[in-house]
Amino acid sequence: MAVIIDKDNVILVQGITGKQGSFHTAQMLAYGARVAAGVSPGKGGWEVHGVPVFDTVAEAVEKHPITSSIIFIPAPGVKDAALEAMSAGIKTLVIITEHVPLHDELDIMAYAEKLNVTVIGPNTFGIISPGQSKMGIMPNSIYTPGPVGVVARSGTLSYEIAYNLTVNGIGQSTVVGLGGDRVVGLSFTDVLEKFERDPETKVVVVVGEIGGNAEEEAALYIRQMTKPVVAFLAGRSAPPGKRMGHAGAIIERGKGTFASKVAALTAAGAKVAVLPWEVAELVKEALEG
Amino acid sequence: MAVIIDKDNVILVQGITGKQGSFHTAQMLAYGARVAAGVSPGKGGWEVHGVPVFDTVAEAVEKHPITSSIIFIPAPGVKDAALEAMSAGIKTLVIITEHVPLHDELDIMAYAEKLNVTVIGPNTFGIISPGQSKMGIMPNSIYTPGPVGVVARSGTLSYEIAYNLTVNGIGQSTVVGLGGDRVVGLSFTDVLEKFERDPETKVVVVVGEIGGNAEEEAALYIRQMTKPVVAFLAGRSAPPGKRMGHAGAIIERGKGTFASKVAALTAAGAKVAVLPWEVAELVKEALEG
Amino acid sequence: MKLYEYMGKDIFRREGIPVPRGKAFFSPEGVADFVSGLPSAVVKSQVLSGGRGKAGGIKFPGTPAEAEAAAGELLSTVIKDLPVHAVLVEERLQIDKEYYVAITVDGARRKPLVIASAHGGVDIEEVAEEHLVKMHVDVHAGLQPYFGREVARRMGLPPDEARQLSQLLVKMYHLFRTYDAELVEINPLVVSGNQLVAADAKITLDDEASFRFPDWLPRVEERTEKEQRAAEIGISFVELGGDIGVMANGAGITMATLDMIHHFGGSPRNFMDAGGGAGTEATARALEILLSTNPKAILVNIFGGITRCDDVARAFARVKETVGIPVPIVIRLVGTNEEAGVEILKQQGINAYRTVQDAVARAVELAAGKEAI
Amino acid sequence: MKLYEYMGKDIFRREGIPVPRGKAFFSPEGVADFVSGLPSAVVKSQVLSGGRGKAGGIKFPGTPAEAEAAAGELLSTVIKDLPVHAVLVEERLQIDKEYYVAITVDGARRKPLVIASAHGGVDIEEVAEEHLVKMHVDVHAGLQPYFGREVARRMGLPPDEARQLSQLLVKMYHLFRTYDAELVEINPLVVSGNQLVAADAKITLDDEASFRFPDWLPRVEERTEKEQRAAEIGISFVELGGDIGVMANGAGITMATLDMIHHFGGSPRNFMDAGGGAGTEATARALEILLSTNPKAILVNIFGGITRCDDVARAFARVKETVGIPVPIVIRLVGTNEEAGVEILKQQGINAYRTVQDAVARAVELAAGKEAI
Repeated sequence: MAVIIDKDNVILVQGITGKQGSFHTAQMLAYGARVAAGVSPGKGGWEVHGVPVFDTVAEAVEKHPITSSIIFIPAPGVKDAALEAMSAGIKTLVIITEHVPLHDELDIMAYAEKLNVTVIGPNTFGIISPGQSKMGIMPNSIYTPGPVGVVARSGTLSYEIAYNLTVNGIGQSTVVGLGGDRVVGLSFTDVLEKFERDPETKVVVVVGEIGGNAEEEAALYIRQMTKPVVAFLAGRSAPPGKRMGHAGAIIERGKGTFASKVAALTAAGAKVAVLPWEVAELVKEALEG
Repeated sequence: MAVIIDKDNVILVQGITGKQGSFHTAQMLAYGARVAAGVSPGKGGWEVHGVPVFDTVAEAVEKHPITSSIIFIPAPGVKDAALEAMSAGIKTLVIITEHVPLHDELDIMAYAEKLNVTVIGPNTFGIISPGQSKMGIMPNSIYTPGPVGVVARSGTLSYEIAYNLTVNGIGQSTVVGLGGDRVVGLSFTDVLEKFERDPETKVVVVVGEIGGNAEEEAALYIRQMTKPVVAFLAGRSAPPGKRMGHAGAIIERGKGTFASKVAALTAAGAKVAVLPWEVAELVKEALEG
Repeated sequence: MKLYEYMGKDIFRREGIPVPRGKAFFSPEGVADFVSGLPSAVVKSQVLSGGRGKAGGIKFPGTPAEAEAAAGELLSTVIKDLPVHAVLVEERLQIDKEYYVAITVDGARRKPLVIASAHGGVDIEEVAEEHLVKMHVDVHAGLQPYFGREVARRMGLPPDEARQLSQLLVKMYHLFRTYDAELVEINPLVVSGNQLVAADAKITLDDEASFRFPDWLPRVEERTEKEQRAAEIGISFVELGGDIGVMANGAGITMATLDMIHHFGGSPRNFMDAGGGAGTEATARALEILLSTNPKAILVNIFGGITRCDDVARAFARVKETVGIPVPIVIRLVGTNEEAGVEILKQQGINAYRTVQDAVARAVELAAGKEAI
Repeated sequence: MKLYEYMGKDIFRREGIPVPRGKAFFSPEGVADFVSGLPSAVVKSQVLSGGRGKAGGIKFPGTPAEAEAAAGELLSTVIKDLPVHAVLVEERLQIDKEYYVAITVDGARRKPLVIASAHGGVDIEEVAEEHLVKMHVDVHAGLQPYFGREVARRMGLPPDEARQLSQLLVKMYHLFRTYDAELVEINPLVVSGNQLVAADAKITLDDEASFRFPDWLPRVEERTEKEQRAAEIGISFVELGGDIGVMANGAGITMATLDMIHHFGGSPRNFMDAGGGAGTEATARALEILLSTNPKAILVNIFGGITRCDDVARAFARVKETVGIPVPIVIRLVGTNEEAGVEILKQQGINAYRTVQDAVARAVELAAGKEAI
């Protein structure tokens, strides 16, 4: 078992003929993910790494039993691609693209809410259920199946954490990247709820960072969880008031600070690590406890 | 029992301080309908026939256990009023106003679908469940409780039919006016399904007219119904190609003609009356059969 | 409100939808000059009804002088009872293919509907169902480019045309929504040297939204003078040609009243729906319109709901006292404020009927010349 | 992109939001002339940071000549490190009441959020929670007039002001959506003789949507020259002041890398997120920016995902071979195409680390002047 995607997941790649779409289609296939079709307007009839390409999502879903789609379209076309996938009936959507306009994200999320679609991203590394399926740009080699659910705001940081777990012999049920933008499809809480219900997941790792109040909100739910939670937080040393890369990471007036997040998570019963290599140890303790 | 509204219906009147809103609030109160509150921007604190007036729907629903709203707002403000009611959580909406712009109707219906709201109208006489509740502009005196469900496109024509039933000693469970516009909230089929499920309704009367294909579509559902259906159709003598009052009543190229409607309804097992006074007789036969 | 082709193309141009070079003329003056700047020209009479080509309303002049002559000729013709007040002079397109595309409202589904076909250039009613592409738009999503690509795929268009059609549909939908259109139709949508071009433009705007039409948009009037007078007071009026003047309140009941007149062997002079809560003033003016058609008898069928019987009765009293009612009149009056209405009429010597069949039967008798009560 | 007040008010004017009569000046010339047409005037320096009033950036001249002098004075000042390039000269409003109103995006709810208060004119962060009205907008409904009436009710406004606020919010929302705004804020929204007037205008547009900003809108630049160079190649760069130059791929991992440097007793010179799949060219230019800050050592922490290790390695090879890398450099390299990347670096004599703690510890040692490997 796993959350959101498992071995029955049949994938569509939107933007499959582009550089990233084509490269990561090969990586997903190499991982064993079931990539059934791709879409690229005007390129219907092509093949990319043996995967058939269609002009529209409607045509692809007509001809293949697609369950989810991953989007590698340049930012200005992401809203169009996302609405296309949703209106064609796709219920799980992973949007890798970064720099998607904020208002396009608002439109995408409103439509996803209307049609009950799970959106991962935008600006995410994606999602992987090790040994079952992968929709994303994460390296194939750093995961192994197991009992730990991981949910992260930030991509590379989650690789570091997952890699550390794997190196220490601890596998993952599913690793989910929420995405680094101000508006993304899932919150920590949304994913924590799924992990809480997933019988295979025994411990959950939350990879957060300074800025915003997503971790503080997650803490409210963590209080009610039966499963142990280990959190890692980046940004302890960040100077206040500076914008660090993405919108989440602004520290202002005592909100979203490192200290407030540590306090909220600790009070909720989570163990908080502040160096990446501490996570595996805390998880091991939680698994054994 | 009845469909859509019954004795537990608690009504809000939007546009209660206007001429029509005020007049029909009095009529609804006289009928025994539970009109709990009214809305009229800038007139919060007023009373109309003893009914308290609020500035916004949100305030009214905060203070009264409203279940439905009836709109008497001039056409340009109907979209605003309808979206206000829906966003405040009201799930049954009756829109009396005529001349509502078509695109506003599209917006209202899309939002109603999103929020699962039942919309009656626009351009309707409303809905009455005799002896229980009334939201509309129909005369109070012409209905009596009983086993016949009536659904009509056209207001006055339905009065004629209901009056004839009452005069002949046949009561009604609920009388619903779909509304005369091209885009309205309910179809004949939507209401027929409710009557089919309502234990108190024994026979259903469909009051239709030439133009459009609403009656032909209804016929598809009537085939599956267990309850007898009597239909009345107006427009047998109408000349082709003339626009008769509202958009529904255009006859073109053999579609939506009197003959095609009669054929469809008859084939579906409905009895079709072409003079108003024949309806009561056919209903009586159906009730006895 | 239906727009003339030249008005539709003006709007297309504003919205970035490709149209041929062209200009509307209300007199032949200047046509030759304009045409001399075009490789070849077409002169099209501007009428609201279809089939103007078959009616001789489109000319293909060989020279600028011929074009000016053609314009003059068309501007002096009458097509289907309507004088031609304008011609559109356009560059004549090379036509490689003809498609059809339209956006309208599907009332049954309560959504905008796109209809398209690779078989354009003919009456769309004559195109076989399997050659029509029909797709509904969710107004919450809007019409996004993907929608156009899917329409193009179902039409079987090649990639470059698909890309153009997608852009075109996004613009058509924008027009459809921002101008309160009931219909935006391009037939034919021409492929001319690899470019999609709107060779015709048919736009119908929703009259109910006229209060927010742009100021610069001319108003187009299609009604007869009597229908226009009725429309001004919010009443639907259609002339039919029989001898019984009819007034009722509500489109359905009015149609049913006409049916009943026929049933009793009579013949209605008109359809008049005075419904929607018309007050005394509007009802009086409606009655005057009715009288101006010189019927042999008048039948009034009012079932008061939002319309109030006393308002209606007062209108009849007023007209009787001022201009007079010189023909036999039969009034059926029930519903809201019925007693007050009946009383007012009684004071005018009019006995109102309660039962519709009695009233209709009596009106038919009176029109047939049987003695008055 | 933050807009200057005068730009925001230009947009307000286009959208029909009431603003005081006013004009932006980039030199004092013409100010006296303009002010002589106003009953009384205010001269406001145009800066992007808050608190310009306390910093002396707002003047209330008594005469047109004084206004021109005030403009000249303000145009030669520097507020919070930024030279004032423009002043806005406006009619001075009679202020009866001051409100606050803003539209922004609530990321947690994924919806536009309207924030309003009857306690305006002060820093909104200082207004008590119970005096704030917060309501989310459903983009499928849009912000309709009723929404503004409900905001006004919760603010406790009288009917006429409620009506005006409702109209104002509809227009603000239209602006917010059509201009891709992150924030539209009016503080104070002034009641001046029964009229609501926007006395200030704060608009921040979403940089990610800059490709569709209107052509006439000037671009406003707030970054330092190095940050600007980094932004041009799609890289986030913030100067911090320590001695270890840092490059990593991803905002989170970069912050974590800074944390680890602190953990080992070091001090980072900068934040540089070279993530998002930067190729060889962008990475090479990012490294050059890093070198231009003269760090004592450089720490590179790459965990390849969409970023490919061989691309990164090739960038280091290129810079080393061309401009050279005159400081000690520690590279941690794992993930996509790791073997190829490690091999390329080896040919340059650089041994890549696999484990982040070893790499960070080593970089801190090197910056502290401990001998190189």
